[in-house]
Amino acid sequence: MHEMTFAEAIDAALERAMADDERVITFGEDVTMLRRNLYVRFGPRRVRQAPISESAFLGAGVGAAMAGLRPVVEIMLVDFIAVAFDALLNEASKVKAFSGGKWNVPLVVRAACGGGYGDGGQHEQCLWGLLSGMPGIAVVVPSNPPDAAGLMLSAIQSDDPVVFLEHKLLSDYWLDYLGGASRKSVSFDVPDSAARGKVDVPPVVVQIGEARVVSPGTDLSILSLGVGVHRSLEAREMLLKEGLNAEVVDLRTVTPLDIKIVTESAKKTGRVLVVDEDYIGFGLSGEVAAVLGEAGVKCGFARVCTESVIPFARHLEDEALPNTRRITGAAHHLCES
Amino acid sequence: MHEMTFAEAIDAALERAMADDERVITFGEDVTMLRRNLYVRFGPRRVRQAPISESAFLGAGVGAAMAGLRPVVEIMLVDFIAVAFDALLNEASKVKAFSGGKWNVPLVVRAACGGGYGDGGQHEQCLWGLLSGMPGIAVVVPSNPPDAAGLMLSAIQSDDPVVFLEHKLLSDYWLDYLGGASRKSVSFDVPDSAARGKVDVPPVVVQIGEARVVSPGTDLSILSLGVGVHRSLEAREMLLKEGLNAEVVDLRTVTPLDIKIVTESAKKTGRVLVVDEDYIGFGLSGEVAAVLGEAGVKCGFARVCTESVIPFARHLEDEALPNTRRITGAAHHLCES
Amino acid sequence: MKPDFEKLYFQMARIRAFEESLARLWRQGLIPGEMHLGIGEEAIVAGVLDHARNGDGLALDHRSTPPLVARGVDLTSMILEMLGDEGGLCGGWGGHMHLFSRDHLAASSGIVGSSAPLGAGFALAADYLKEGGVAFSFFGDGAANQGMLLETFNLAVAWKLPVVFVCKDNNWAITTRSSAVTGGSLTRRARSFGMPAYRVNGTQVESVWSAALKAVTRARAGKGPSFILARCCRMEGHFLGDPLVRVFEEPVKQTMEIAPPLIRALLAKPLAAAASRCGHVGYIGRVIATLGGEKYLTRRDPISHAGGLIPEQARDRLDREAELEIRDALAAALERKERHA
Amino acid sequence: MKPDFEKLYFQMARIRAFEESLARLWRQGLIPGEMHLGIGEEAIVAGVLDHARNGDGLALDHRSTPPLVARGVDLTSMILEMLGDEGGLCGGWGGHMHLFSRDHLAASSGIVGSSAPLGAGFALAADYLKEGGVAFSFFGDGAANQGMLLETFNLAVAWKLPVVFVCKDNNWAITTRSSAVTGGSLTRRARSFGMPAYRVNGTQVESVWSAALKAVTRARAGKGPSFILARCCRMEGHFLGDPLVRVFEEPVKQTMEIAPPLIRALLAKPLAAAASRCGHVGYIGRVIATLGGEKYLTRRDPISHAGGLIPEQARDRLDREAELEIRDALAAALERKERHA
Ligand SMILES: Cc1ncc(C[n+]2csc(CCOP(=O)(O)OP(=O)(O)O)c2C)c(N)n1
Ligand SMILES: Cc1ncc(C[n+]2csc(CCOP(=O)(O)OP(=O)(O)O)c2C)c(N)n1
Ligand SMILES: [Mg+2]
Ligand SMILES: [Mg+2]
Repeated sequence: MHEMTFAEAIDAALERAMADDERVITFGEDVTMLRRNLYVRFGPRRVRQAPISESAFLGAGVGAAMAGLRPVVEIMLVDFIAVAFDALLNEASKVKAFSGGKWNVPLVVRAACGGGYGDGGQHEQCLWGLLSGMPGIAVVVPSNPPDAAGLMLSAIQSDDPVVFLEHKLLSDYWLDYLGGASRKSVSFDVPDSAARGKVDVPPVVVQIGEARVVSPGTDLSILSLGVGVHRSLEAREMLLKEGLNAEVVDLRTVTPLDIKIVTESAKKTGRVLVVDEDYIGFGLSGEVAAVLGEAGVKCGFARVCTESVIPFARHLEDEALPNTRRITGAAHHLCES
Repeated sequence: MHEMTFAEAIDAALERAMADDERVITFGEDVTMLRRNLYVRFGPRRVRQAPISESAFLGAGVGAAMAGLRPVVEIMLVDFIAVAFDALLNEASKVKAFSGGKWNVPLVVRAACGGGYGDGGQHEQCLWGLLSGMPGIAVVVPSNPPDAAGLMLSAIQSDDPVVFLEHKLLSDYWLDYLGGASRKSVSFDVPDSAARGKVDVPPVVVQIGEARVVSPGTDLSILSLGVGVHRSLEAREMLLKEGLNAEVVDLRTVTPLDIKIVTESAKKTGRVLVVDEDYIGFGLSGEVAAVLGEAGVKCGFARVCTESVIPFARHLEDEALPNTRRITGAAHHLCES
Repeated sequence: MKPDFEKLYFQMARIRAFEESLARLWRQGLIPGEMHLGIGEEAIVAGVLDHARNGDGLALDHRSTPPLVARGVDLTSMILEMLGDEGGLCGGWGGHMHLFSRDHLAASSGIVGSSAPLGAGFALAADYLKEGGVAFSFFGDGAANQGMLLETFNLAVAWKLPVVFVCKDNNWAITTRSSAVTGGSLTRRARSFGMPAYRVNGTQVESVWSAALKAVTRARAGKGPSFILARCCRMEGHFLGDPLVRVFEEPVKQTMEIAPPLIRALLAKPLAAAASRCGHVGYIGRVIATLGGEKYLTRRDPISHAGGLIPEQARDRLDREAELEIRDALAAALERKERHA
Repeated sequence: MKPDFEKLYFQMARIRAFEESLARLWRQGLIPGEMHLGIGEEAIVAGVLDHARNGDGLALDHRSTPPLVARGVDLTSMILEMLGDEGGLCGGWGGHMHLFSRDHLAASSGIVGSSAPLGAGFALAADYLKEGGVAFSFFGDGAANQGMLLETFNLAVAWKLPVVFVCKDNNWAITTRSSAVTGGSLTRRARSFGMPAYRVNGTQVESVWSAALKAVTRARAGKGPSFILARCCRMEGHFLGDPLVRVFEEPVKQTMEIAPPLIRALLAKPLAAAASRCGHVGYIGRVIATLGGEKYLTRRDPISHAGGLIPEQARDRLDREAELEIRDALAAALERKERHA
């Protein structure tokens, strides 16, 4: 076990995969600098810098994966996937079905996501709900270093497309670059336990589609992922003092959703609170409600999500993203009604 | 009142809006032919043909709307929005928030959607769930000629971006073009009452965000939209014979969802079945479950949606899209459990 | 180097016969949905793909059958696919716009322009996995205005990818004349990104062949992409049953359908603009006339041209062989379909 | 026609002073997130926008403050916006990458390339609503590889839109040297779509001004778009606090952070490729050196050049005026912010 930052854990997994398998390559804008450690080891053929042409190079990633490589394509911030959306929606996610199951796309799309550092609404989105709104791809969102490494390994080993989202509040270098963390005078609410942690060497694979109960509880289930898990854990502490014992579940994978753990937890506590940094509508929180409904679990339901475009001003942003005040408020409301 | 086809109703509304307001223009690929009646009346400045450059001309639509026009931009089939997704996700839907509420985007995006005619998985998607997964835009899906005309008028009058989706099974010209309906030997399951109907002249505005109870019932609520409404009505007839009295609600607007009618209907019947031609996951059906949960309505829940990439073969497609067999089956199952 | 004209002619004849058999099946109602044929593009496909080798990649658009025929994909399984049979090339899931053959590293997409990034991806993989391998990316003149295609030109040059971009320029994108919505020139466009561009008459197989030789040789030598602009004719309208072509085929019926709303629009009040409106009606008429005209008036049939390059005897023999091959494939497909029903 | 050099210089001085005050606020931690300055681009912005009139549109990228300053947007409300104050230009919702001024028909976006379609849209509207109106679209050399921008070149030509595309070419996109990922030439690219293209030294305001005069005149006359490629220097790194620039500013601290993982990677087993790995480390070093170098070694400051075009006295007076204006705006903003806190 090594103590690693969240970012180091991801790159350690990627490095391991690249060392083990020549077919694994990575490309995207600025990767020679962003992944300079990999660049030094593997050179410009396997760590390739790309022009600002996301649809071209993500589409090329699909083709390269079909032709036998295992590309890890970086889209910098997930917000930018919008300019390359066709490569996911109409190509990568459909090849397997279109080919009658005969051809697959072992592609990893890696992107940073999430807010909390004052960059505004075009750079801080999560979009995992939107990305999950098509059959044929998996979307994973780790919340700590070992999961980050384990899910990156899984993603690379997967024979089908996987979107790997790396929350910027957990990745020190993103926070440094985009948040301007070179300044002593700015601060971020970074969950410490998440930004660093012990990681096995080599990392242990975390299966795609497996959630994890982080803290068992009895009164309500808080389902979350990414930074939301840590906000939920903090809220859990506050709620405990106020007499409520919340179970916190880290979903880890958005799609395919771990229906088993979700329904088990809901059945146990009878109340579900989804804490989701993504937009409230038509996304993950809704899907959770639907799978509970389909499973016949009649439980209380509430959600704390992002309800608007993410505002720029830090104080507005802090209110817009799920925070402990909103989580505990919703938890109390849910348990009282 | 005039008897009109679904397609005529939409274009009548658009024609009326163009005649009334010089700022209304329409552009897109092949619109001079697709909208040739409007072209004859209004000419090439107001009915403009565009190159196959969706992100350029949809993005230009955003700018034009910000600068004082009221563009109706055609994206042909909604599947193609993928190549222009940025214009919606990061531009049109965000201008109002970004400008602190001072600037708005009166843009209509018009696109055909839906399947049932054998074109396969890149041309028959609905995507209304995905399009609703961002704050700041409205998405409407009419199911009959008067609603089609009324919602098109509303969309054009709206000061904010609206996506207007026209189901191809209801629009005769799309079916002719894409389904190859020039052949006597092919047939489509077109709901007659939907493809033609009486429309007021001028058309009566249908407010965005207002659902409609099409057929009241007591045992379960079937919530649907577009062609699904007609499949649901057919299923309703079958269920009646089998002793179940279903209420059918036409949602008409995906976002903003008519929470009032949805929850009222659910409370009344105690069981909700969402019939949604869009993909099952992370979309409309989930959102319905969530708003019910949030409203504290503890009811049975089920959904009949599209669960995979839409297959090409007609017999596979007919099974993949919501059909009366699947709807009645789900209704019985829901009422028994 | 000189091409083997008989071989080229044979490929073209096979393609034509295959496309015609699809047209018949479609007209009989056995194939659903849209059907875009490559009739008129035979010389481009045969001329380019004569240079293809095993393991080369093939990225295709909505007119994907001709290249697949040329590359030797099993014809019966392609027909079965169109018929929606589970024994089809893609188990009935792909259909005519989404034909995939992993064995031939061949994939198609109905999203205009997407064959460019896909081809670049195949080429990228070749760069790692297949010494001297290349990828072919086929698309139309309309696609040449699609952003993802344009940026792929740049990517391919920047990464020196072994890809050959082939633009089948029929000057139409459905009902839009490309010249009316395309600025500058497509060969200059390609060159401006830093790659060689060739403009050829796409109805003359020998011209295509020679340009493709240069492009492929360059790609195999690791020198990067090239662009071929091949002018051709859209002989069957945009797709089968194209309503604008039908005006020519069933003038009375179609005019009765098209005209009344146009007349209503022409006379809509206020009438102020009636004169210019007549001009607009004229435009509609002209587009229809040109569109239909291409089908009925064209004399630029690539097959006739290629036939002129070989002895009449050989031509007859190859025509017969092609016919037979397609007929057999069709029979096998229909028989299997029958058995399944 | 000749420009009014004092006016141009004054604009440039205002912009520089404004950007520097933002830099100070950012360094003090009063502005969150990324902050991309337009220092080094003053001559381009002033030279182009000297031709702007009331009602012209302005589509901007992530370096949007200089054009907004030049167009006369209220400086205090811009500063308040960066400070996240509800009295800011956008109520604190937009921030530095999303500045919108409806009154000035000016909008920005942080999505690279999107200022092209936006500008085209402004130009389209001008075509209907504002006789002789034009739109300006500003973007960088990196953006010139973005598909939506390339296809907008075509759209603008096809629709003869009155838009002036201005590429501020600093040869970098964050840490990527554009010349390494850009094929061909950008002016040829623009011309290949059918519009005139001008290549100018973007640190010399008079050159920019003259090219812009031609472009704007053409657009106002209804003759369509033009493209201006203006070479400039990125004097402050990609954004404030750019880690690669910091290597120059705090060499010991930063090297301690950057080096160890590089050394680990250099020595990772198997060691076979150690020699080429040294080359890779060298590359990283070179990029950092060049990046930092631009800031510390550059002599191509557009302000010094423009200052040389006017009498020293005038320069001092204009510098003072600009300083004062910015200082007042800043003071007003901070005071209001104080009051609100
Ligand atoms: C992104 C996208 N936009 C629009 C369409 C609809 N469409 C299908 S084919 C076509 C015309 C394509 O023209 P061209 O590339 O010249 O090919 P051709 O049909 O002439 O062979 C269009 C617009 C599409 N499939 N994808
Ligand atoms: C679509 C998209 N891709 C990537 C980014 C990240 N990004 C922000 S600025 C930038 C570099 C832009 O380079 P250029 O256009 O030359 O402008 P410069 O910063 O040099 O002024 C990149 C890649 C983005 N914002 N949007
Ligand atoms: Mg064409
Ligand atoms: Mg640059």
